[in-house]
Amino acid sequence: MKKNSILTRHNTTGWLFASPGFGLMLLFIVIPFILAIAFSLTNQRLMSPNAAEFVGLENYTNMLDVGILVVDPEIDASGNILVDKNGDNKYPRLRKFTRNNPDYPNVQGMKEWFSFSWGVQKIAIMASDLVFMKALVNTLTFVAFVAPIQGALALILALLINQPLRGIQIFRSIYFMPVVVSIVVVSLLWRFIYDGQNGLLNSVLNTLTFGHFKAVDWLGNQDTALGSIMAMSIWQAVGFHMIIWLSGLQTISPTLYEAAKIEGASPWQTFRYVTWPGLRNTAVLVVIVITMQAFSLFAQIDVMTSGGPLDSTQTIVYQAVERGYGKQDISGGSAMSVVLFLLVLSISLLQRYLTREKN
Amino acid sequence: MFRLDKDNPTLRLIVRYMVLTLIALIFVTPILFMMMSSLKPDQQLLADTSSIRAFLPIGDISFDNYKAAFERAPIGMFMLNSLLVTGVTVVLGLLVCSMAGFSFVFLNWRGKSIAFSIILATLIVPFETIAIPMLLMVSKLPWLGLDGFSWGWLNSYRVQIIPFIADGLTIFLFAQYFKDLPKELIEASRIEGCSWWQVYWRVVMPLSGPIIATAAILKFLAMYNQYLWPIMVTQQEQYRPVLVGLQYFFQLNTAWGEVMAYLTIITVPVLAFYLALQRAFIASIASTGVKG
Amino acid sequence: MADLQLKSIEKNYGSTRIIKGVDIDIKDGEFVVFVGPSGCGKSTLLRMIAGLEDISGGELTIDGKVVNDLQPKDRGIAMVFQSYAIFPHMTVRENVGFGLTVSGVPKDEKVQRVNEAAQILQMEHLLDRRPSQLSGGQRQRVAIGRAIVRNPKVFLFDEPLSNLDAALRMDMRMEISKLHKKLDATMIYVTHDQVEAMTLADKIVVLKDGEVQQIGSPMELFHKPANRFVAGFLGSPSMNFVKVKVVAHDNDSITVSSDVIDEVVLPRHDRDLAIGDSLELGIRPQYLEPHHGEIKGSMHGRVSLSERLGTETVLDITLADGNKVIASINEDKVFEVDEEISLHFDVDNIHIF
Amino acid sequence: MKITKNLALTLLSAGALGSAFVSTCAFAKTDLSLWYHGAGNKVEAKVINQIVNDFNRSQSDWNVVLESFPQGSYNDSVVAAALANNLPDILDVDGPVMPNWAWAGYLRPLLIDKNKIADFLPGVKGYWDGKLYSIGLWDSAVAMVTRRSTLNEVGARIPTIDSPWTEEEFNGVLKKLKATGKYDYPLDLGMAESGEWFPYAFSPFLQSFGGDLIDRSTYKTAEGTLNGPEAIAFGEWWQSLFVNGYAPGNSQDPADHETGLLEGKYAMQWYGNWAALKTLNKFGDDALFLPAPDFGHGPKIGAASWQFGVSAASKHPQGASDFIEFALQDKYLAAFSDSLGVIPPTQSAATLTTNYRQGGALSVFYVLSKAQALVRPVTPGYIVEAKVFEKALADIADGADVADTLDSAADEINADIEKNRGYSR
Repeated sequence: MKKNSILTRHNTTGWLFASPGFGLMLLFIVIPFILAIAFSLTNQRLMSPNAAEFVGLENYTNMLDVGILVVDPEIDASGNILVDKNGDNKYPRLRKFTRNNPDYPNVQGMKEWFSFSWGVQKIAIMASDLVFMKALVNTLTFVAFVAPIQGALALILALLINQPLRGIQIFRSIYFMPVVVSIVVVSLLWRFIYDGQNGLLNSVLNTLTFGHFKAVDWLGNQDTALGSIMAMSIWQAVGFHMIIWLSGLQTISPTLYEAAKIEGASPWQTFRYVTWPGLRNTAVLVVIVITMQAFSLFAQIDVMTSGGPLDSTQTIVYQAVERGYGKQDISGGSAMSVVLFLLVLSISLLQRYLTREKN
Repeated sequence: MFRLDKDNPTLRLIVRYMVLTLIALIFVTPILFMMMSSLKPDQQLLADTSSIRAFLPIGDISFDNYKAAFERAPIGMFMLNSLLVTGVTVVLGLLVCSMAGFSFVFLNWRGKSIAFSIILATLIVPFETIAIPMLLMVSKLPWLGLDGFSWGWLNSYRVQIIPFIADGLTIFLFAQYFKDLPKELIEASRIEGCSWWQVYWRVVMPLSGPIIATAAILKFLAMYNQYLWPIMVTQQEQYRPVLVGLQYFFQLNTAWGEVMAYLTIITVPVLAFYLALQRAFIASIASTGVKG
Repeated sequence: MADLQLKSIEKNYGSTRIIKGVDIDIKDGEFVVFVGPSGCGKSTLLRMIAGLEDISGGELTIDGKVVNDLQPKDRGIAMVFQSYAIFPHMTVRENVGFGLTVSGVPKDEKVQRVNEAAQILQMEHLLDRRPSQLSGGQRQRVAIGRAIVRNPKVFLFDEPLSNLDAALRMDMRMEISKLHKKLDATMIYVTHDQVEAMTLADKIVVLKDGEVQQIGSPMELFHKPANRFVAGFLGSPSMNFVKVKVVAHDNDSITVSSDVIDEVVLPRHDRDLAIGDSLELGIRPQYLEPHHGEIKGSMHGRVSLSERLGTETVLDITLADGNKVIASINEDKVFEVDEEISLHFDVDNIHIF
Repeated sequence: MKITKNLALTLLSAGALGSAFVSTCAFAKTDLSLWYHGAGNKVEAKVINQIVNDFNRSQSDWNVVLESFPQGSYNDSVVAAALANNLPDILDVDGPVMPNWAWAGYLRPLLIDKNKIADFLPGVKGYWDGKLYSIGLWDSAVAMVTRRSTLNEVGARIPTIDSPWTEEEFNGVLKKLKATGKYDYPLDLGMAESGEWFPYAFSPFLQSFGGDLIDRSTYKTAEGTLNGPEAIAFGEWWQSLFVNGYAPGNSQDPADHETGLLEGKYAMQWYGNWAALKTLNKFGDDALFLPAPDFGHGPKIGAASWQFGVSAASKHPQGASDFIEFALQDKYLAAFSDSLGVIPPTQSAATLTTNYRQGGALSVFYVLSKAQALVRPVTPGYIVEAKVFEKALADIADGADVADTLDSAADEINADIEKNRGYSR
């Protein structure tokens, strides 16, 4: 490699070919991202007459700090534990501890994330940036549901349209149609579908159950909002992954199916022992692509819920934009972006590790 | 009572088609709703959303919403801007990304693996998170145009085009495809006297039809549907693309019929383009898939 | 046309040595075949000559000029690949003329040269077809046509026939042979098939593990293999090897024998020998004469398989020590399975290793 | 490029005028760029174009070039442009946002004679830090919109400016309306409108309760004003509106918001004057535009709408100010009012309008604006305060704990002020 490598080494040519693309990516993705990292270490504002100052990891600690608060129940003069009308122990309000209470500096300004009982005491997990924590959990939930469900549905659709039926191309193209429609447009349309009073979904369900279905305010209800957005996101993107699966299906040799038929395999056995093993690499690709797309959930939230109700649809990217642009806190928004990047990076490395070729 | 005969081939066929059609309905109804609504006056449109009428062209049907939409916003100009920006980005993007992919697969150079890792890493940076630093940057970039030298890229086509020419996914797709091309073809062309550019342009690219189609469509969709960035960089109406134009329809009193008309106007060209090419398109995506 | 020299050519991948100092002299107009088992480095060597691989050490000269660092196109070579490497997006005409197009040869001249090449290969009628419409043999023809048209100093063939079926392979072999005579060009041909090597070559280079085992004309290699490897590699069926011990020797001759072979006196060759040393005798199946029953001064064994092919008969014989030999006789003779036979041979046809 | 554009514009205006000689002096003029938020609104475009053309013809120094933006993304566009040092000479700015832009150095004080605007409604005058940075050509006002017949049916008193509904009275009306069962909801607050609507329409309720977004004496803290007892009382009341089913919540269908009152789904609507004409046309004399209820500290409604300012980047502040001053003529103020339904900022302009002149159908809004209007906190921190307030109200409407939510909101506002060093310069 040291000497005489001009035939198989093409430093100049290689760079000449790669540099337009690579250079543009450095300039327009890598440098802005490095800038974002730099911002996250300062108190940079979107607009301000004041110069930014280096603040170290303050933005990260403000965002990620959690604390634990152990609360004793309220007792009356005789030492009995007070109970509320449901018969549960009554606890003092946490704002007593978190607001200007010098005895509890570790939870100063924090909010209750969740809590549980431990004996008579209540243990509260406190977060300094509760909205970010919720956004983090929601994002992970979204990924955890959407990646497998969308992948599986896409596979089922791919199997369906891989049948040798007359006119199957028509179905194929219909299933793909939502992919070509802008997500902003799709989100606007689905607001009508999810509407709580006279939405299409409610009226369809109402008809199907002969009036027994009680209308649900899909986007206005904490329990259904994120799920509704998941369903719509899957609806919009599943066609794309269907095609990727289809491409994988078409690489499986028909002779394998013939062999399975001769061996008398049931459809499930055929899938289990012929189709699925043949889709290994496709599966890796599908899962990775869906995961990455799911992590950048933004437009749907922006158009449909703005993160509500009660933060049940906050996501990291939405928060990063809201914080950085809406509230003009670039440094905070950038810190979120960096955390998201590290999160996705570690998850994709983990995925790659788990799906590595074992031999 | 009717019994489902599992072995009746006709019946099985009917069941299959029924399943396929039901699923098709799920995919097509929201789009149908959009198109039908665009033909109705606001009052009727909103009243219809709670029934099957939402999907039917019944009642007071007209193209008034379209007329109004065209009066409200310079739709033709937005559409031209979108097509120009999208078209140029797609063409340049395919060129630049395929060249990079070519270099990563067929050429051997110092720093290649690091560069490729960086490109893969960019795949996991959502655009929204770098939009502001990028805005700060493009506003200070120099430019040498026909009308002389200037600083700052805002309010131009270039600011909507150049940052999006190269993207990691397209480079990755090209590289994956190139890896599967027979190496002998490259070697044969080298022996026949091709320079590397000739290998790329006369041999590799002509063989890359499927991946070019796939990458073109994916890039087209991503560009045509851009939203956040054009809002930030097009202060002059003359440069705005269609999705920014959508904002023109959300005034204090939203005219939903016009909104639906506008949504239809900006969706239909893509849909038509897709339906016209769908066979080639799906075949091309399918043929570029990962090989087992 | 040109001659070509390889001087101490080496190829290393990191610390792995693929080619370990190869010297070959190829004369103008010679047809040289590199032959050897897979992994012996023959293809690598060819690709180094082509300029597709770097030369880690040594010197490659074509026409007296060192070309180590020249790009493939500047070496005056043309190459035919095992997979044909025809460009699927071009017609046959475009494929054949591709090199000329790239180097900017004027159109008239290109047309003329493409037609000439097509004529030589009798494929004028194929010129406007697409590669997908061609059979394997036709594709190979196109690949060769593409090589011819550029009028190279040296033709390189990398296992060009191995993707063809047996009958077609024989036809193409003959065509390549004819082509060589017609063009009188220097050709280097890589194959793992010793029949191709024997039939085509002016000169065969036998390679093993990145080293040259022997260089010579087909008959030289057949009759005087330099070592056991060459002996075993060339010839079909392969040469038989029988272990023997030296029982006596003098200045002119040695006497060997074993459990399965009667004492044989062989001409002495230049090697230090002591009584009791082990040697291997190599005898080609064609030189073993099987006889019914016991005959003095021969090898003894039992027939385990008899294949009568009409014009020849191939016998698998198990010797008393369990080893096997093969005998091939040029006529239809009947030997029963399990029959005890004697195998007679002429000492002149024996190789000692 | 610039010259051709200039020429084209001049030719256009010359053509409109029918006299060619105006174009002779076009080349001597200096371009002033003007950004306006009304893209997509034809009526609005007509008036602003009229002003621009009139101004360009009225003098020979300046040539104003208009660029329109869709309102939904206008602030984003301006912020992006400011970051990129790409601001125009003249731009319009939403009243409460002005201090932020002025503080950030986007705007410069107007060079306008203060006497000229002496009789303007206070809400349209954009003062910050003692200087006039912006001036509005109109104001807007919010009223409780309903029908006389609706109130009569439940026997509710029709409130007046001097005697608005008290909290109890108002809640009673809601309860009675709810009890009729005729309406989906008695009150449409306009929850479907997100963004600035929340602080604009709802913070006056908080102020009427005695709280505020921030302590206006210092503008340094929200502690005690946004989460004090008055604010918590407001929050509890706010939440009760949704708990009791008096008003549709955050997920209100935008379409319902638009047509609900007109179609009788809602009995009352808390909405702005810009939609008033629609209501008038539908209900005629039956329509009522009532003052805000008094929750203890007097009835309040928001003030300050879009206003014009001059960017700090402008090289021609005098020309820019001249244009704004030119636009302040009564005829233009009246034209905006007539076409958009907005409130003219002067009495003299009001007399020129169809709806706001004495006895005009909407004159009540002019009165409301004069009597109840309170500007939103005049501080650069308002942008964040507004966002935080919006989220807090949405969360409380969704059932969040009132005290905790307001605490969080106060904390966030204070943290922001601290991060910005008290928004001092």
